[in-house]
Amino acid sequence: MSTATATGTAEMIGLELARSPESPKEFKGKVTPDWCVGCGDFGVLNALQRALFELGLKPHEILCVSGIGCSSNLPGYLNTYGMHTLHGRSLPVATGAKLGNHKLTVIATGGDGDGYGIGGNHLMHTARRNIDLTYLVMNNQIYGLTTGQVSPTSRPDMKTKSTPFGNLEYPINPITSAIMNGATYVARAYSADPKHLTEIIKKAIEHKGFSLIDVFSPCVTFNHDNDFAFFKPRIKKLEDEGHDTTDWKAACEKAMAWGDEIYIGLFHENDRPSLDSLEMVLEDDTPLSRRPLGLSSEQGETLIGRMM
Amino acid sequence: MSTATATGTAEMIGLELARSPESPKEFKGKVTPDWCVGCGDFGVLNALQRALFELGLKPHEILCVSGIGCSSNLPGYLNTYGMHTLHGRSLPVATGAKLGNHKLTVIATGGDGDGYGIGGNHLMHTARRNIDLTYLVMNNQIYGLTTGQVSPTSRPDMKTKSTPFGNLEYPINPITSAIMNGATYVARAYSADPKHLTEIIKKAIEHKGFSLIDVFSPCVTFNHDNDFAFFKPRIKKLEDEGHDTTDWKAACEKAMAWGDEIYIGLFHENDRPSLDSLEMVLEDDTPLSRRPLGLSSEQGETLIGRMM
Amino acid sequence: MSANGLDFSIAIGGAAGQGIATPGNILARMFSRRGLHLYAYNAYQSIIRGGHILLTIRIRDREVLTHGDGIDLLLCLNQDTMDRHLRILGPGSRALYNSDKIQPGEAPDGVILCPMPIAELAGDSKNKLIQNTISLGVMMSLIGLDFSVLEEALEQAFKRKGDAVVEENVTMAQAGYDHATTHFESVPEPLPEGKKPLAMWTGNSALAMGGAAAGVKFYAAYPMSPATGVLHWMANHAHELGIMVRQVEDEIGVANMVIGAAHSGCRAMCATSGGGFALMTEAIGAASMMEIPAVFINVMRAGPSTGVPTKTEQGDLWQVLGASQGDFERFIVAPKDALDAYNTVPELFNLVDRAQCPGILISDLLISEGTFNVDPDLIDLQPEIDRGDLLVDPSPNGNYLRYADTESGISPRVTPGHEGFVHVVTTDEHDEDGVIISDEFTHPHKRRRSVEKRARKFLGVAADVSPPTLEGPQDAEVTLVGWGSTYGVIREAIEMLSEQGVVANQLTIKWIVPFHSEVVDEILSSAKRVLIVENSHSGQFARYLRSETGFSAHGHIRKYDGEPFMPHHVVEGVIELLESQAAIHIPYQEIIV
Amino acid sequence: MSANGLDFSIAIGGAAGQGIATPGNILARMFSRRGLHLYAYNAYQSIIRGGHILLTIRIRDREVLTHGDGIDLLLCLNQDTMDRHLRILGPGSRALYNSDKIQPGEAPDGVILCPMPIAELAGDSKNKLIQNTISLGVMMSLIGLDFSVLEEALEQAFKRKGDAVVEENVTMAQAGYDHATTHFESVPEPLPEGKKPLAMWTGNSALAMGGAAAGVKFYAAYPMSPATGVLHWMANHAHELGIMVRQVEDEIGVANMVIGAAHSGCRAMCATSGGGFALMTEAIGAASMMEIPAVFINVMRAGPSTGVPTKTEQGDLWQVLGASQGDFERFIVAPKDALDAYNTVPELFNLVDRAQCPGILISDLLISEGTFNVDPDLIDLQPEIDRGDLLVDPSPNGNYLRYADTESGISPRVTPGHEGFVHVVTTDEHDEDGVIISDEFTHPHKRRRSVEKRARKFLGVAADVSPPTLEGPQDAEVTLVGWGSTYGVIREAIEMLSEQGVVANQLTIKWIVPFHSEVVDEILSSAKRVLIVENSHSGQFARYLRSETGFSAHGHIRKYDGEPFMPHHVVEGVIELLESQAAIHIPYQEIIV
Ligand SMILES: Cc1ncc(C[n+]2csc(CCOP(=O)(O)OP(=O)(O)O)c2C)c(N)n1
Ligand SMILES: Cc1ncc(C[n+]2csc(CCOP(=O)(O)OP(=O)(O)O)c2C)c(N)n1
Ligand code: SF4
Ligand code: SF4
Ligand SMILES: [Mg+2]
Ligand SMILES: [Mg+2]
Repeated sequence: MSTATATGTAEMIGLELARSPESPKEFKGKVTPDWCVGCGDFGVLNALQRALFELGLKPHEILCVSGIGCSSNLPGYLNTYGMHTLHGRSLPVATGAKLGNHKLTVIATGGDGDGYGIGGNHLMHTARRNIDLTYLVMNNQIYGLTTGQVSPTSRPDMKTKSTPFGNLEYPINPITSAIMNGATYVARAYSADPKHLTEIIKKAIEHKGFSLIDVFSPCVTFNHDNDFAFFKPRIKKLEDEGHDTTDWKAACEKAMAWGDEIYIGLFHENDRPSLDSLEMVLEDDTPLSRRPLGLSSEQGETLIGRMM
Repeated sequence: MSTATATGTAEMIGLELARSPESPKEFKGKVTPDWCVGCGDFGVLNALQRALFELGLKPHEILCVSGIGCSSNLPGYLNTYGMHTLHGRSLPVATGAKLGNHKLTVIATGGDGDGYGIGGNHLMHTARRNIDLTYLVMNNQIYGLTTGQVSPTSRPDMKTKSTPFGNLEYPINPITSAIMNGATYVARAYSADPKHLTEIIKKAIEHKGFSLIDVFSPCVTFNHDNDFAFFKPRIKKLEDEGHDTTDWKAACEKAMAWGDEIYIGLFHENDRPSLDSLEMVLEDDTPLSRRPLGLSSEQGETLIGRMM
Repeated sequence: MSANGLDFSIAIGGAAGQGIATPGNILARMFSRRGLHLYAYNAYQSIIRGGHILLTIRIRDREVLTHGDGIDLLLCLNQDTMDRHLRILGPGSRALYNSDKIQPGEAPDGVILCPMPIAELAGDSKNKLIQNTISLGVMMSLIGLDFSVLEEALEQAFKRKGDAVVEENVTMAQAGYDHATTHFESVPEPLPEGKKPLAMWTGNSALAMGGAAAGVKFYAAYPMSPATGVLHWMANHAHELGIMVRQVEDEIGVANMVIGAAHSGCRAMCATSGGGFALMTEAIGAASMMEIPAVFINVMRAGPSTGVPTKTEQGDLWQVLGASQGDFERFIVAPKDALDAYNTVPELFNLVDRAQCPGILISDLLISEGTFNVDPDLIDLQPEIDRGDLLVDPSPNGNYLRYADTESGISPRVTPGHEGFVHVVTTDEHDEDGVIISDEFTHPHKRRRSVEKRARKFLGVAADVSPPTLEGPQDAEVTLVGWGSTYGVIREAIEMLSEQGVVANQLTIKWIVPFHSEVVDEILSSAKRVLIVENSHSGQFARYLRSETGFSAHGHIRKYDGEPFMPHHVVEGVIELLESQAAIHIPYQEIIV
Repeated sequence: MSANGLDFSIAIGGAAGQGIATPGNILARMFSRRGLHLYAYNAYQSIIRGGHILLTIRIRDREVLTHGDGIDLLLCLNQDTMDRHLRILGPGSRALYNSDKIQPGEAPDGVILCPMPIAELAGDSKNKLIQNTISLGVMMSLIGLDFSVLEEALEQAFKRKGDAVVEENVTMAQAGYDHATTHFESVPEPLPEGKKPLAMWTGNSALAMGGAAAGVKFYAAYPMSPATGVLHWMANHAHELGIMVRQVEDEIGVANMVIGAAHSGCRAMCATSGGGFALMTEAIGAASMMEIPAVFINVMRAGPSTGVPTKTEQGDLWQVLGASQGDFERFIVAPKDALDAYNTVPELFNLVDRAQCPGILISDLLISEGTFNVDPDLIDLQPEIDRGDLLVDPSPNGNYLRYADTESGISPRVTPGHEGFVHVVTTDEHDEDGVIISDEFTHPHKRRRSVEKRARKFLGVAADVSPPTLEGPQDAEVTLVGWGSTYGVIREAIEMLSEQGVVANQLTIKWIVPFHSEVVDEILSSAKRVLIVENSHSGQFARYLRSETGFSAHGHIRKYDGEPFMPHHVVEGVIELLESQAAIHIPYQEIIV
């Protein structure tokens, strides 16, 4: 039997109140981030906190799920429910949690190694499944936490601790891959443009289906190739170009640009229904995790009947 | 020390001779395939045997690596070196073998579950790595060996043993995914058009880099939605359409067509150098597996010197 | 019909694709409805067409625990079956075959050949599988049952396909029945009727249904024999029982999805076999570290690696024991048959909910794909549900600590969505508040406290698990020890041994973790002679038993050829080991399947 | 300088990002070149900036096996270091700190405070890390060495960065040196010089270099602490040594790529830690079934799950033991220090090549990230290479059977590319010719033969592995048993115990599989009192020892707080367990890092 041992009175209540937060600061977590000074991830955390605030969400309505990596430390810095799981596994965990309680706003976060390296297959399948999640990848084109090895988004020829003679592998383009794999909201953002990033995150959370946001979030310690100085002059916004988000060809073309111009913004969006909205088991709107357990006598009898 | 215990004289030599085979039959393996009568995989096996023959390859120069599934039983039916490995793992095994002996012609084979389901991440990364392999996926849009569950290429709403109420997930398009992930030869073929399939396989083997061939290879036992009757009227050849294989947009567009017309043929090809040709360790052309072992005294001294 | 009452085995042999399942199911359901106890074992290969399948249905008027030692009635659907198995039939047993196509070969003394002129009996039927129906008719006559019993069963089986199909089948069966009645001699005593109709299930459906009864709301899987049956049951019942069932891209995804769903508050479960289980191990350790309860099932098949996918073995014990890095808390349990599997699932869920850690259930092909029947009244449809310290309707508490270091080690659990309890769970070592200690200062004292908290919590809950008990005469000459699925064969062997004057008893270990070291050591140390019976080459269980107790058994009976023990294998092993004082006996597998 | 000769520990503490590694390396190299023995242990956190790092370099005039029990000279780079560690310093030890920024607090009796006015000494240097260089100068003076020794070391260290950098560093170091000479008292006896220069390496570079010496041509990895050092070494040496080094998408890919390369004929290797190892287990079983030799390294860190990535533990033993489903052949070995790690790699490759199966090497953070030095003449650069029955230049043989059922169980091996030997290897159970038996008829006798062939082959080769021996006085009062990295701390503890009049000896188990059950049982059964020392909460090794021998130890000394044993921890444990007859002792970790 479930026991209810909670004690405490309303006065003891901490930050997470029934009222909506009054400032993005209320989304600050228990711990101060231990990222390196200047790390791009700070910008992402701030933008996420602001986006949640501006959407009027409350901390307890949100679950933020990460893998392992510098970027994956984010849930610890956010005042929402969180899970800091295994390297590469944020998406299946987030999927399970979303399906278990589809009333939660579920956000997955992590790095490029986490999401496109070891976790690449989950991304492909979560995208086609179109689970209603927002996936925020802090893409620094390097393995930060493990002190600087090549990542699936590292540029060709890049010298890293594991490729001291230069990277021979062609980098992944998360945007074109996600579009082709059926993600229904595919965007790119830049940690140093927090306003734009905040907007992109807000729209992603509002989007009903799987959203990928690939954020350039420079690692100032281990990636000296793709730092803020590299991005600053190159970043252009799709919003300034009249890009048509229903045109996959244009989206892919713009996503492939990697020279004097590198685009951020919403590349592609469509309204294919999300899995949770199609799944008949969720027609009864009560989250699965809140439904009564066990078999009714009627269900039990039917089952036994079929065994006779 | 290595021992050489082989005995036997030239007369005892079996099928695999220094001479080139005189017919595709010499590529028949020890065992008769136990696929169901009418299974699409027979056509793939035959075409592969013919392609190897027509290319003048000898059985011992070839290594065929598969995962697990009905389709993955193929190496046992082929008179070449073979490895029947783990479900989903043919590509990393094949990569290791190719890099260990880059003189081998390495072919990976398997099913849609094997290659796009559990093995999806290896496909993405092998493609961008552009390892010189030919990957032949017998795509029957179902899990055959496990008796008929949904696969990543099963059509929406398809009823299978694991989706008795219909598949809710959007299928993967292996062609567009592979193009976006950097595969340098991306083709589709049809088991019931062996001549075309043979040509596609030959060109893939000749292509220096990673080649994906997605073959419609119907499962006559468990997939009654996408059987020969389904494909027959729909299959159209890109070769008849003057398709430009350097135009990725056209390639993706044609690959997406899934109605009255479904295209087979070579969608995309480019000549990005393969990893094995870029890797300095292979500049000395002797395969790694045939080089002398251990450190030279000079190498040893240098190493010790650095430790002082 | 032996002195001990009815004991009759029917075997149907043929190739994959010859439709063995249909007559097998019809027979089994028919016997089950008549209240006869049965167990069916299907020996098959990992191919879709061809190969060799031998389905054995053993019927008794009391509980059946194994497929027994012999065949009383063999239906050969192809020549291969005849060639393989005629030689092992004993006196008084019968071999049925299509005499148009199959040559009987030389039958051992006393075997009664029953040739069926199928073409003649089938008349102008175009149904390729009609020999199966005709054979059913023949068999009914041979076992001395009224045709009406079969007629009803056929109606039941084919009614979905329409009247014409029913009629054709009834006619053909009647032809077989009549042919047999005129040409063959029935068994001396017709098969009796039991007390009340019995229900029928496989171990896999029992596991799935046990999950449903325990309140599982989320089931994820990647297909893998011999665990796929659980997925199929769940998929079929998803809508009616309100269970979310998902086939995932791989077993890593499965395990992690289950963890996500479990964390949201659902009871969540998954099943796979050794290869898939290998891929789940990292996640199992993660669940333990995050203190998330969920159930992972490993249905063993013959290994290593891909091994023999359609054959049984108890070879994954050490894999399950080592199912993640580090010291991590988890329950491990191995039920002994289908009913036990059903009951174990809710029991395990209660334990993992209380201890907030993963639970691993080990089954094997023998249980999971075996067909058992059971008195429906024994199936507890509303088992107790105890979710432990899960706060379902908590009132906000300003300083909730997800990993509060309580005296019991159990930290009251709140799932995401509740106001006032926001917390972060992590796979990194963490402090009471969930903040990871390696993030700032990996304080060795905090680390030690966390390790000890988790261990204490587990031990507290584990103390409630019942220890194993010795079954049979206390002063037996020999004690047979086994775990999981060998329970049945050992029990039957003990009955047979007692007929031969050897007094044996049995100790079956169901709970692998917690292991009741003291109880087991006490029982075994005072036993006269201890023999371990297990389906593994290296004796994984014997070594585990020793690791937990220091106890070394006197002898071992092991089988690892893919086929399960038959009772006489164990009996012969016991007698040989008693006589020869040898350390090990490997039975010879007579039936080549 | 104790009665037993030199024994001096220097510790440098600060935050990540304060550049502790540079002065640490300069000191270590300098001592090493002077022929002093040393071992360096770096206690750090899993973050890039901040946190707390404490690097301890212990110097002796004879072999150093651990980082010892105390600190003689503590350099505090920040206040935090002072606050944490001043209190544990003993009489006569010195604490150095930047007196501009750091408050010393209350020093225990006899501790000598050495404040450094860094700003004043640094003058107008803009180098943020200049306090490190100044401190080096101060330390040189304190330990009584000539400045020229440091000058040479600084030139060596900074010459790549150009003359200006060298000059600045030398000037600053000189300022520190001069300041110390005038203000502080040096140690009573200046650090002596050893016999000949020693070489320096970490356990990870020893593992990598051992691979190179063994002839590894293919190394694949996915980064994971504390195994990443092997990848970095391999990547740096790839071109000059002709080794293909690949970083792969995940550990599943790593393991399978290694298997592919091994099958092609390369010696192939990979290293990871528990979480990555979990993902490799399915492939390890596959290699065993396909009979492909390859080496898999698991460098343990504190678990479970992500655990404490920068801390040590011996908690993955059962994970490694259960590293795949089914009964599969593999060697498991745990070297005891860097040199042993180096030697073990070629030895393991010879064994796996001969037995055609995988080998697992277990290391831990303590060995892998520890800095050891070694007499370069002890490093065998051309170890024996025995590839077993690998036919490198076979002449065609019409009926080659890849899995020929020979008497020894070893089937001569031919790699792809050779004419006349075409074969298919499979993870499904197969017959001598590689044809899978489940494909057509899963013949139980064939299955049994294959299982027995593989087991026989393994046992034959395993018989050549040397059993462990008892080190120390045979008639000791107490026998300390450990495995892997605890070798050193146990040996030092035994020396200390003997000073206290307790006669102890030690048994270190290096080979986990094969386990020398008889030898070990004999040794332990005749020992007076057996205590097991291990870095694990649950006593994984104690239980494994019992599973293989039935032997239960009299007592246990266990640590699981992330920090390694210090010699006095073991000494105190032994004394307590001898006196109190308690079963277990958990040392208290005094240094909070
Ligand atoms: C199974 C497994 N393999 C490897 C690791 C080690 N590891 C931790 S974080 C990481 C990569 C980090 O890179 P990324 O995901 O890009 O995150 P970043 O640190 O750059 O933000 C790796 C390889 C792990 N924790 N688990
Ligand atoms: C790790 C693991 N999980 C699951 C399985 C079971 N399994 C064998 S084949 C297969 C899928 C087969 O489908 P596909 O790859 O499409 O091949 P097909 O049989 O359709 O040719 C599965 C799930 C396995 N062998 N290993
Ligand atoms: S290492 Fe790089 S990614 Fe990690 S915190 Fe520092 S700057 Fe950020
Ligand atoms: S089950 Fe399907 S895929 Fe497998 S052999 Fe039969 S037809 Fe082919
Ligand atoms: Mg990164
Ligand atoms: Mg398929």
